[in-house]
Amino acid sequence: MSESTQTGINKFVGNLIGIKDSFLGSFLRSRSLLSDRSKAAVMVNNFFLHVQGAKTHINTLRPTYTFGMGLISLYLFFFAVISGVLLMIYYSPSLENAYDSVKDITNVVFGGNLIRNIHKWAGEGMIVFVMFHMARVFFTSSYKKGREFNWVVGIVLLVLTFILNFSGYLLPWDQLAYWAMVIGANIAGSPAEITDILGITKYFDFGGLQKELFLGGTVPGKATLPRVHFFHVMFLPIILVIFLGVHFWRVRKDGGLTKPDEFGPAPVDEKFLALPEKKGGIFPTNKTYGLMELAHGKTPAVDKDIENTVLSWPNLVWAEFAVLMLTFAGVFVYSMYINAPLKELANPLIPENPAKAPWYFLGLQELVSYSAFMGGIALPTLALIGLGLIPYLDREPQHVGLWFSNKQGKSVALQSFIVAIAALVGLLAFVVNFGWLRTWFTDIPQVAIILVNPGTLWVGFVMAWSLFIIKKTDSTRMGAIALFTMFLVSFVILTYVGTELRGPNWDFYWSKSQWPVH
Amino acid sequence: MNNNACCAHKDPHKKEPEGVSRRDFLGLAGIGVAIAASFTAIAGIFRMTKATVHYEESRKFKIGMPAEFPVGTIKKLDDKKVFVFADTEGLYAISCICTHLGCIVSPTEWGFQCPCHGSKYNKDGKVIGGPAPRPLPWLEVSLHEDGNLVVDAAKEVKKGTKFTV
Amino acid sequence: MEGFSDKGIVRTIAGTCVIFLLLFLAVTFHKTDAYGEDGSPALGKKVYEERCMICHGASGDGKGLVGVIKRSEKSGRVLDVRPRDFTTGVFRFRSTPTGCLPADEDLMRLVDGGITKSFMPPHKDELSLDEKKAVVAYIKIFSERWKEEEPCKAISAAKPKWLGSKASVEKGQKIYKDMKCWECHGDDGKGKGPKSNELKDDWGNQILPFNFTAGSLKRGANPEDVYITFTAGLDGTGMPSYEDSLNEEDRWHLVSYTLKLMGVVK
Amino acid sequence: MHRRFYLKLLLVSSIALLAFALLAAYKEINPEWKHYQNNYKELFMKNAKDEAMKEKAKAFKVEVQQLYIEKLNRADRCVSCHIGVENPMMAKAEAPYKKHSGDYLGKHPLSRFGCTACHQGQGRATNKEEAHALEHDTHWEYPIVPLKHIQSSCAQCHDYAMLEKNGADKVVRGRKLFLEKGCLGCHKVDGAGGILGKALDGIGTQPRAYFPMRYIQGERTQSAWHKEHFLDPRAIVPESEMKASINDEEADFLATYILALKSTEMPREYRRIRQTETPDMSGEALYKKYCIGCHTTGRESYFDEIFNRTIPSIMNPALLKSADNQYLKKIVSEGREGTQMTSWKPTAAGLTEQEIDMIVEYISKDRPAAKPEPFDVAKFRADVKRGGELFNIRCALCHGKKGEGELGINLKNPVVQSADPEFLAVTVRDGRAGTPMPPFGKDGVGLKEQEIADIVSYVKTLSQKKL
Repeated sequence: MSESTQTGINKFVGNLIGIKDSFLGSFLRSRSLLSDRSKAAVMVNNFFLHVQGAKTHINTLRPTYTFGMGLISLYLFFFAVISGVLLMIYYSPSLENAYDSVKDITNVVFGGNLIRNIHKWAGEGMIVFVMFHMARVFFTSSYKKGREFNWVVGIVLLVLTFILNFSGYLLPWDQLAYWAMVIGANIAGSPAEITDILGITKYFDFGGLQKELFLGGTVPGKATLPRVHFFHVMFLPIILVIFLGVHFWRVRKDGGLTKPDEFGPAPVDEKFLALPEKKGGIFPTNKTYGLMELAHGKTPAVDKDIENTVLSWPNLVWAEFAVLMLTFAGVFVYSMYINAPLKELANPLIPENPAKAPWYFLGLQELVSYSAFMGGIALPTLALIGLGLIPYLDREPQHVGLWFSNKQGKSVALQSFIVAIAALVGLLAFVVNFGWLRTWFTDIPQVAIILVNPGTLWVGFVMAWSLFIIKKTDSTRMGAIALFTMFLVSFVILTYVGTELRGPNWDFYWSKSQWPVH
Repeated sequence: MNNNACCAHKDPHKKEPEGVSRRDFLGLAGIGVAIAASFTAIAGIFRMTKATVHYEESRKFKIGMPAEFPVGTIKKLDDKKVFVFADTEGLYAISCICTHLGCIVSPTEWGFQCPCHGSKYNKDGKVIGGPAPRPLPWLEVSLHEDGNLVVDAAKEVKKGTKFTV
Repeated sequence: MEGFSDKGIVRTIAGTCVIFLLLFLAVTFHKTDAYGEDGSPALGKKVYEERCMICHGASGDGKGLVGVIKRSEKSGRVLDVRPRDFTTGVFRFRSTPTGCLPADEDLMRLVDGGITKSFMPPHKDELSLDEKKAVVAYIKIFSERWKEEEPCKAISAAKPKWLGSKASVEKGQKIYKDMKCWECHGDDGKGKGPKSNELKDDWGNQILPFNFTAGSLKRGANPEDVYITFTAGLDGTGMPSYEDSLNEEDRWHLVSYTLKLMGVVK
Repeated sequence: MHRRFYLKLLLVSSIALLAFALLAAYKEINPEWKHYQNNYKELFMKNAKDEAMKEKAKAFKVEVQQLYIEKLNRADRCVSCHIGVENPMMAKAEAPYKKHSGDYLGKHPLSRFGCTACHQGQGRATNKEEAHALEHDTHWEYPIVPLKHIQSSCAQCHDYAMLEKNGADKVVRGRKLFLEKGCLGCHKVDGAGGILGKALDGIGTQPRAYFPMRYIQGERTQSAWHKEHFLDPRAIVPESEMKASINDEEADFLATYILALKSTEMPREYRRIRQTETPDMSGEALYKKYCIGCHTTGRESYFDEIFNRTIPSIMNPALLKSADNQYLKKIVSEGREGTQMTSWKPTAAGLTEQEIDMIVEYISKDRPAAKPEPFDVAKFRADVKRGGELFNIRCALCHGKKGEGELGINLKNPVVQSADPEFLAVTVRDGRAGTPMPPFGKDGVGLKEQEIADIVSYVKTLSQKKL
């Protein structure tokens, strides 16, 4: 019975019965997921899935290539945002209630303590995995031709992650928060040291401006908490999401993850791919159409998957879903057993001793303990610029997609690793035992200490070393590897020194048990 | 500019001055003003974030009558973050906010020690160790008309200036 | 915390050994140059009357015009301090064995340095050497013993190397317990032992045992002085001499433990 | 069947997540206080005698209990564990189910006061360790007040007269001790008191981090700190000059009173300060308040090891014989600069003129009738140089070469420098009976009057000598 002759009622009932299929069809926009074409369609037409291509290279699905670092960082960001939003229900950013509201979250709100822990550890986890992700991208030289700017976007994301974490632990308004604000604001204000030396502070007090913008006054107080809350909850996340978008879009435009030039699927790959459902039939694949795919190679490939790729559905989707659940389980279990710290209520009269930032800023705190401006602003900015320029200074196209490029890469990395440990530990031991310029010549002008301090010496040494490697190996890639390895080593060593070996008054102690009780 | 602008073709032969045509001028002016407007807006936004009023107690405060500070007193006014000393030459106040990154220094037998990054000062506030860029500022001590001693934490004086009652 | 590099440690040890040697030599030589016996009695009388009589009294019996001075210790105990009574010839800070008269050097040292917590002022730069000799000679007239008895030989004290070592301190602690020092000086050395309240000196006045944690010893804090106190005892007070009941090595162990109580040794 | 790695990874992670999620859920629905409340419910049902009570016991709902007190801005959840605090049937139960002792809850209903207003501790916490906050790592500034010091919270609303009548003996005893041990001699409270020690306004609400805990043996809380500090001040604060001979029991009472000196006031309508009793303005009470700490009975002078100086006997008849009240008042008002004797005038230690007069009057109550033999110093032509030599021989021994004083009193301070020369001369001549100062005149050392006049003139020049 054609449509027109049916009575109104029949039409209505018919639609009612068929609502399941019609709705599903409209929602999934694809019919049965058997043929390649429908599997590709599912990827392309779905709003969430279309962030990945219809087909994925086999190398991408090898866990040992990327270890899923970028993905885990993304998922951690998701969990941080979700738990963050939930916390916003109970947290109130006014001076009087901030601390009490956090206490209420941890004590009374159902699952409150767990959500707060998840928010904290997801945030800090992001730092860990973003650093690993950067290291992976670097060591597989995935910043070469075409992907340079994406590396720079990555650096911006790294900085945003750090600042988001920093603004995060200021919100509970406990002792750690208050003194971190005081120190953070004064680091922001430390350019005043330079403008003082140049004598132009009266006209152009850049440090003072930054400090004022952050604190809303000269001392952390009523105006500071709402500002930090605005930065942490609205301003920074939005910027981070924008840059994330750019980051993913560029990864896709640059053709997905990098892959080694000569790539052959190894038997081990079988484990990471979905088995073809189609058991028999002429074509080994489910190809039912003559879709001409864009092939990069010179010879036309017939009946062979183009460029060692497989359909994203279900391979990549399974992989990503598995990593999602792995990350969620990881954060969840960690948060169940380890509580986010919450110190005493902020007390502007009694600083903590030692006043230690969370672990990821202790490397910086060690540098800051030599000179506020140099350790706090100049050296970190220099490091970030140095990192950002790597893709523009090392443009050798070979060995993309191979860890450490080649055997020489591995040896340079190892060499730099050992030299970095020896030199930095030596430098720190010297500073701890014999002090620095100020202890030898008390009347030395401050500008000398700003310019010549363990921080600047170390950065100078790292740069000299990588230039030396470039001269020796005649390859900018090797120089980059040396530089990056030393950056990672110094981050780790300075963080360890700051965490384990520094005690009250930032003095040197071999172990926490030696700290004098005060 | 030729006057019948609406439909006349530009006469190629007549040498007109190499100026900006009306349409270009309008376009340029439009863009220029748009940029100016957006910059003003942005400047306004930034100016808005600069707090005009600070919720902080005034940094000039009374610390009590001179007699409360006989010779030999060493007093730390906790909530004002100032040390007040009285010796035979007179009264003087040293700020206890570390010039490095703003922590509160604590007194020791050889001077002052900052708990945050290890800056060390001698008894006069001169830096003798650690990253502090400037000595602890000496603050101006004066006498209020009602006889109370007043310390102005915003006004730094030369080291060694002592206020005699 | 300023640690020393290896080179630094070697240099400092060598330096201290040299200084110690010189000190040791100076002390030994210093002792032999004996004081002259004479010093005119008239000068002695004049100095005694001007400076000493006011406390030690005209007849040297310690009952001068000043009389008793009350001293309130840090621990809250109030102590009557009385000037020394010369008539009995009994002195505490001697370098001669117990029961003997002090050697002239002892008296000279007391006049020079004074006794810190007993209000005996130092006269190092107030009196010339002659005046000091004169007054030391003059106070001998108050007691017949100076005429009858021969002065004894001073005790020599050579500091052993292992003084203050962990083992020595532990041995000293055992001796401190066995010899019942804690009865007067208390377990923690604060001078509040069970018998510390009913102690009397030879003149029947209450006297309190020394509080090691209060720091300055009257005779002087270097180990040799402590050793001499154990060996010679403080005549006139409850502090006996351990010359015969403890051999020399044990006494030095006791010195180590005392230094630990005083916080001189870790 | 599927050897696929990712599916297995997905399976394992999801199972782990599910398991821990259930575990978390279980932990979330079985908090510590629920265990206490269940026990309480059983106890309640056991103790319930009549039918109505049984009904009520059965209907008891187990949930977080919170007392939110708007005016005090406190949200106390102590009753989540101390559930039977208002239930008379729980009188004999052991903690935490025990009914509140006495009928305090009658007069101080929970709904209006909550618990932390008096007991302190962390009201918002829902487990014992954080609520009592005795440990340092609970990061809470106001640990629970031990019961022996609980009366320190009563003084926030009640005046001491009322407290005395209603059995708050500990804090009342503490206050009496505080006023009789001369604590105000060195500590300023409400603007009146000495300046040698820290001002004690608001000491009761100082956070835990304010107190140096380096040498504390016992618990690291404010009350334990005060107790140990009273027993041996120098053991806790090495450079302290605190002179306190306080036994164990007194230390408890004093600690209770010290904790009662709070800086935060309860709101107006809570306070029951009906009539503040007129402070005892008698000379003796004032003497006990301010002077007894150092001068003790005022009868004997002794050399104090802590101040490293002799503390004069201010009620010694020998002193009163030659020093008139006007001179004594000057000493009390101006104090002796360079020594621990603080200046007590209104603009310094904050005593009123009238109080100073009362003290001087009390001090001089045993003034003997006989006047000392006059000594007309003016008629002698003083030879300061000769006076100096005599001073160095006779006086420097005790008063120090520059008169800064140690066994002898400090002669450099303005009060002595501006004292009446005859008073000084008489003192040198007759000495000060009952103190180590001997008579230097004819019935003592035997100096001639001319020599005494020279000494006095030299003493007057001592203030120019730099310390």
